[in-house]
Amino acid sequence: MIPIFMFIVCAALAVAGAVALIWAREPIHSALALVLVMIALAVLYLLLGAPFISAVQIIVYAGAVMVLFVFVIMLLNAGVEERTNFSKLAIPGALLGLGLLVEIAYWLARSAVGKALANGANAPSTEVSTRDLSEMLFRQYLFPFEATSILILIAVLGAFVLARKDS
Amino acid sequence: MEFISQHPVLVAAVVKIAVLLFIVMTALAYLTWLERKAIAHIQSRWGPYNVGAHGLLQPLADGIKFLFKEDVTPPAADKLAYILAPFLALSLGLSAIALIPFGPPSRVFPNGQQMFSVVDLNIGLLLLFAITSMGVYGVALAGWSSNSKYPLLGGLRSSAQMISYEVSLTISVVGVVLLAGTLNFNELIGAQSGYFHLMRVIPRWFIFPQIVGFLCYLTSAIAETNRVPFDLPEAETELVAGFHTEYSAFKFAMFFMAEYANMITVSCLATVLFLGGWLSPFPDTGIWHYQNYLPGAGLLALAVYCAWNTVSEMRGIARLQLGVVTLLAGGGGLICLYPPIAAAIQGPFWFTTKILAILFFYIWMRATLPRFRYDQLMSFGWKFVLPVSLANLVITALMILVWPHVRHG
Amino acid sequence: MSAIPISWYLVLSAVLFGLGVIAFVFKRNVVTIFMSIELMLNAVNLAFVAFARAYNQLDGLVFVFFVIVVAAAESAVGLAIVIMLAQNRQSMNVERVNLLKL
Amino acid sequence: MFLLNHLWVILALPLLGAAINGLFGKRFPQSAVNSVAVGSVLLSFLAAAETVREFLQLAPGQIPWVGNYFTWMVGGEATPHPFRVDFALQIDQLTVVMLMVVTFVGMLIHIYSTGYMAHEDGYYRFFSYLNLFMFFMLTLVTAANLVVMFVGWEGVGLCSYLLIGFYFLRKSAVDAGKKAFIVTRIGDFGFTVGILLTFATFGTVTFAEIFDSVAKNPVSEGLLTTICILLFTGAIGKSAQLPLYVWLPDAMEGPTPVSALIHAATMVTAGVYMVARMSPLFSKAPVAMLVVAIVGAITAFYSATIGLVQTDIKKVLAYSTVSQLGYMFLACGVGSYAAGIFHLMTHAFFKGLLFLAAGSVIHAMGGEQDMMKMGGLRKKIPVTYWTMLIATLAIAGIPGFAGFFSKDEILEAAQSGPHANLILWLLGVGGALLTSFYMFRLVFLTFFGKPRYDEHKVHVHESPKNMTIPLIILAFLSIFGGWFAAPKLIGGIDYFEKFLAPVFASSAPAAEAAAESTEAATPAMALVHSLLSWPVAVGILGLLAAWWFYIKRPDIPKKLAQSAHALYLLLLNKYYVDEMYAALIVSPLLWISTHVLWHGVDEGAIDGVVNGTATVARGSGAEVRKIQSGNTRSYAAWVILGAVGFTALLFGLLGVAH
Repeated sequence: MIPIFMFIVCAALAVAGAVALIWAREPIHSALALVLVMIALAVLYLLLGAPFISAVQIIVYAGAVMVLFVFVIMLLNAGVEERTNFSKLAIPGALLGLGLLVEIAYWLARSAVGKALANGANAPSTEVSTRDLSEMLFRQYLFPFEATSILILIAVLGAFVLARKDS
Repeated sequence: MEFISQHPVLVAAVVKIAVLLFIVMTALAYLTWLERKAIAHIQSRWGPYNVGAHGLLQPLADGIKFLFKEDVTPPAADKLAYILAPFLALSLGLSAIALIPFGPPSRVFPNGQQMFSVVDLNIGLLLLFAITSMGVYGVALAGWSSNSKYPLLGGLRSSAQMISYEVSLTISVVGVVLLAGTLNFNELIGAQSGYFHLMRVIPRWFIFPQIVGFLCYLTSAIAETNRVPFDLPEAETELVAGFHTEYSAFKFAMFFMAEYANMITVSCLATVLFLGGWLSPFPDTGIWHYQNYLPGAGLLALAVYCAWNTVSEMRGIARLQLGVVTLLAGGGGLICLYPPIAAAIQGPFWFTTKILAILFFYIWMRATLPRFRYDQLMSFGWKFVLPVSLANLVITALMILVWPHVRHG
Repeated sequence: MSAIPISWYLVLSAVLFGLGVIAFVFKRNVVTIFMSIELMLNAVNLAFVAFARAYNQLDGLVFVFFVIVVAAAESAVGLAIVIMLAQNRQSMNVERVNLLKL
Repeated sequence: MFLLNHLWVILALPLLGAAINGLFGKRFPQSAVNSVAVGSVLLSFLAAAETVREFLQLAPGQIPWVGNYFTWMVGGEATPHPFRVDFALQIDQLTVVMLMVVTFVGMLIHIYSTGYMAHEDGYYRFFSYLNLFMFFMLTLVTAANLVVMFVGWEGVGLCSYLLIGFYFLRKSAVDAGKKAFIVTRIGDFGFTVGILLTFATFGTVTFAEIFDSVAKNPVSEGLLTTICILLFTGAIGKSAQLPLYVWLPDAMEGPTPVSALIHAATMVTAGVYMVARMSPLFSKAPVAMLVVAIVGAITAFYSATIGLVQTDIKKVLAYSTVSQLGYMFLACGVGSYAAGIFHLMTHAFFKGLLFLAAGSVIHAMGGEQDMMKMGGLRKKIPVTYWTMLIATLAIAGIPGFAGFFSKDEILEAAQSGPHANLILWLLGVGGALLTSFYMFRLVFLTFFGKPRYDEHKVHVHESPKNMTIPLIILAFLSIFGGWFAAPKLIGGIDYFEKFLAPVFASSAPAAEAAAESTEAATPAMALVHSLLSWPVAVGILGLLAAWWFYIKRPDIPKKLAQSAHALYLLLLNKYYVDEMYAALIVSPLLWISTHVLWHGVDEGAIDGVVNGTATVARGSGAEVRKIQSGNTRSYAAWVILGAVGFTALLFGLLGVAH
């Protein structure tokens, strides 16, 4: 009872947030809507028994990345989105997007894996322990991990170089 | 009804949350009183004195004042964000506390619910950081939505500051996590039980192996909660009142409470991670069993002091009020002397004591230190605290690699 | 506890992804477009976690971890670029950023 | 046995020298360039000598000794006869002879060049080319299969091109270089086809295997003839036989040492070497051998006639080279390969000497090459004079000198050998007569009579030591280089032939027959017989005629020229062959190249295609550019389109989900 209730609430919140992201004309509002989506997803991760990922989702995404967005918006004091000549490709693009949405949703719903249960009798109800995750991350995926750290370093340098005042 | 009977967990959680909320709110209120008095005495003033004996009713008065003031919303403000910001700030500040265990998990209700913690999560620490990391939004949104320059500047400053120090805050505690090998608060505290080998008097609190981490944590925590000497966001002399300049009445009060709630949260975290949480510094062997009576004794002592003070100095209504305090303290003290209760409240007692110590440190700082300049703040955060905490982390990891037995628990 | 089929999560992620795509096409503000990318990434993450749950394997979670990290790096650089853009062209509207157009 | 196991060392040394000089020579002082160039060749010669010493200790079973270094090309392993070429070197008696000749003469000429080229620019360039030539020539003679041989073959062609055009500021030199390159290409084409046909026939290009299979299982004679004639085409081109000899006279544009080394001693003899090397095939194809013999004989006589009237000292030598090469082919053609190789060796000595001496004369005359402007140099440059005289006696076939033995053997084989043929013999004898005539004409015109040059302008001087010493050594060899065959005169055994016998075992009958024909008579008879033989007679006759014409009655030549004016002009203009080629081949080719290939194919078709591509690209680009609107969101829309399509493919068609 409770999981279904939670799922429905969170899913509704997430979708509402996504729609709001599109609807809002104030970038900050879009950002807030996205934060809402992320938090809802974090709760869903908890439901799916991945608490670590959920926490990381909030800390990194909602707590750092989105804060960065908000910060930039404040810094540039970006006003209301201006209406310019309407791109002719926006409508077909949107239709295509909807098509993609429906398509993927349809196939996923029909897919075999979709039948599996997220929780309940025949589902692995135990939640993933952070220890197992780190074991896997630092044994099997060590090289990707290191590569990612290098990537982060490069990104930091790049951001610094880009945003620096030329003097 | 049958829903309640089906979900005892839910019910117990709700009840505990309610109680905790009440306690924390009161604590917030009287923390402001404590701060004002302490600073006043440090600066050899009286501080609040007239509203109630020793200004004991001052917080109440403030609360009422905030409630009844006019709530101004600037016309140019962005309504949604303007209203959202304070709620966000306060709710996050309070909800973080819900993760803290105030007493040993062994203390349980008949229905098997832990007595002193709302939830006992495996990733408690992570979740706490998740919540605190969201705290930036309150400040940032407030600053932006007021649509006026001082708040914007304050908001920018404080969000930058909080992002910066959040990094070192997080990294400074990883050393502890490495030593304890868990993210669960109770296990973290359990890992600190016992004593170091040399003459068995120093408790195995993480503050001793992780002193560097502790200092880094304390610094970052002060910056994270925008307290002196890092209170740039509401630097009165520069930005009027920083991000909440445009706020008034209860919204302002909410920011105010949020700040103190954050203080309490970080103090709790410091206690849990470095000061052994609800563990007593003394062993409970032999004669040390009498430490169970410390809370009661303390309260009785307070009662005695209040009584003497009442008789000697108070006049009129104030004497009545202080008398009430005396009676409360005395009664509480007597109850606490009842052995089972005395044993039960050991954890909360020590926990509260440690928190109070840290909070007093906060206040002390505020009373003594001047404010940093902004660039100093930033360079200090990025060029000193962060590298030091990183070095601490690396060294800790290496030590664990070399001598695995340094790990606790 | 009553059961939720994985497909619910998958469909939800598909819906979010589609919405992200639509946002990408519709929004004009560079920052907002960035956000829609993040939204898509989140949708994908949800699918990852759901699959990890369905097959009871941790790899999916590790992938999510990587996706998050890379997204963080990407947004760092991207936002730096956005700042440069706004400073040079006094506008965050992508339709004003068309120097490449002949 | 070290060097036998590392044959490549002999090749590598000159290559190393070429690399060093070519890369850094520009900064080196002349002395350094000298030491590198000469040193590398000297070491190569010593290595070759040591190799030969080791070779002589091998048991007959171990010959030919093959060193297989690495697999160079492999194709079609699946097929029964995979195309497989190893970089393999081999050494047998024939190779030994060539090895010694090439390295030794090459070394001498290197030393000579250090003096001759001393005042030229591009000194290091010259020596780097020369060393490179040595490398390729050695590759050619030590190759163990046709393809590696072909590498050397083309390599020497390249070097000859580079060296003929060494004075690349002189248009005539450049043209000569191009001419040599192109004309030899014609032959090389035949050679290439020959190689391919060989592989197609025998399924291998390695000499030993080819000879095995040709010895064991019979091949249709027609096929063999075709192969041999194709290979011989290559020889014609490389060795300047009719009708492809035209490049050699022009090649004299190059520095004289080059003419000596490449266009007299070594490279041009490569064709002879190749024919001798493939003798097992040739001896199985009588028709081909007849062709070889005929071409050789005609060339020998024909180019000798041209030599009669040339006035350029080097041109005379060039034509004499052509004619001598003709003799070698004649020898091969009549089946006495040993004689051919023998003549090759002696010719290398005396013709190299002739060129070097001529170079010395030119050096002394300050670059003058026209014999009509010389004369009376006998006293002034004695060393040159004596050495050149010796060489002339040798080439004229005067008994006792090297040329006598070799040429005598050839003519004898043509006269009484198994493939003897009267007409060929007559041509050979006639050639011999003309040869001695024009050679002595050269000597008389150059060294005797009155000086016909301005003695005040030109002050004649003997060449420096490093030029004269090689002359002397070569003169020595021109005398005694032929005495391997001397015993034969008194009915003994020709050691040279004996030495080479294993190589030409398959074509042994010739040698045997030659041997028997002499053994019939008693020693004394044999001696008289060969001393009174026609070659000697005509040799002396030519000498006398030349003396009569150019010393006794110097006015006769002019009278003769006037009386037989047409003939004289014909000879002077070399039978108008160049003009004929120009008319029949060159100008049509030029016309076709200009009007069909250039304006038609190149400008029309190829440029058309290229420009068309460009136009299409530009047009399509102009269309596609409309998509490239610079509008990010439209890009996004396209991306999405792709995503939709791909998802449909993934889930719908491939049915991943099921």
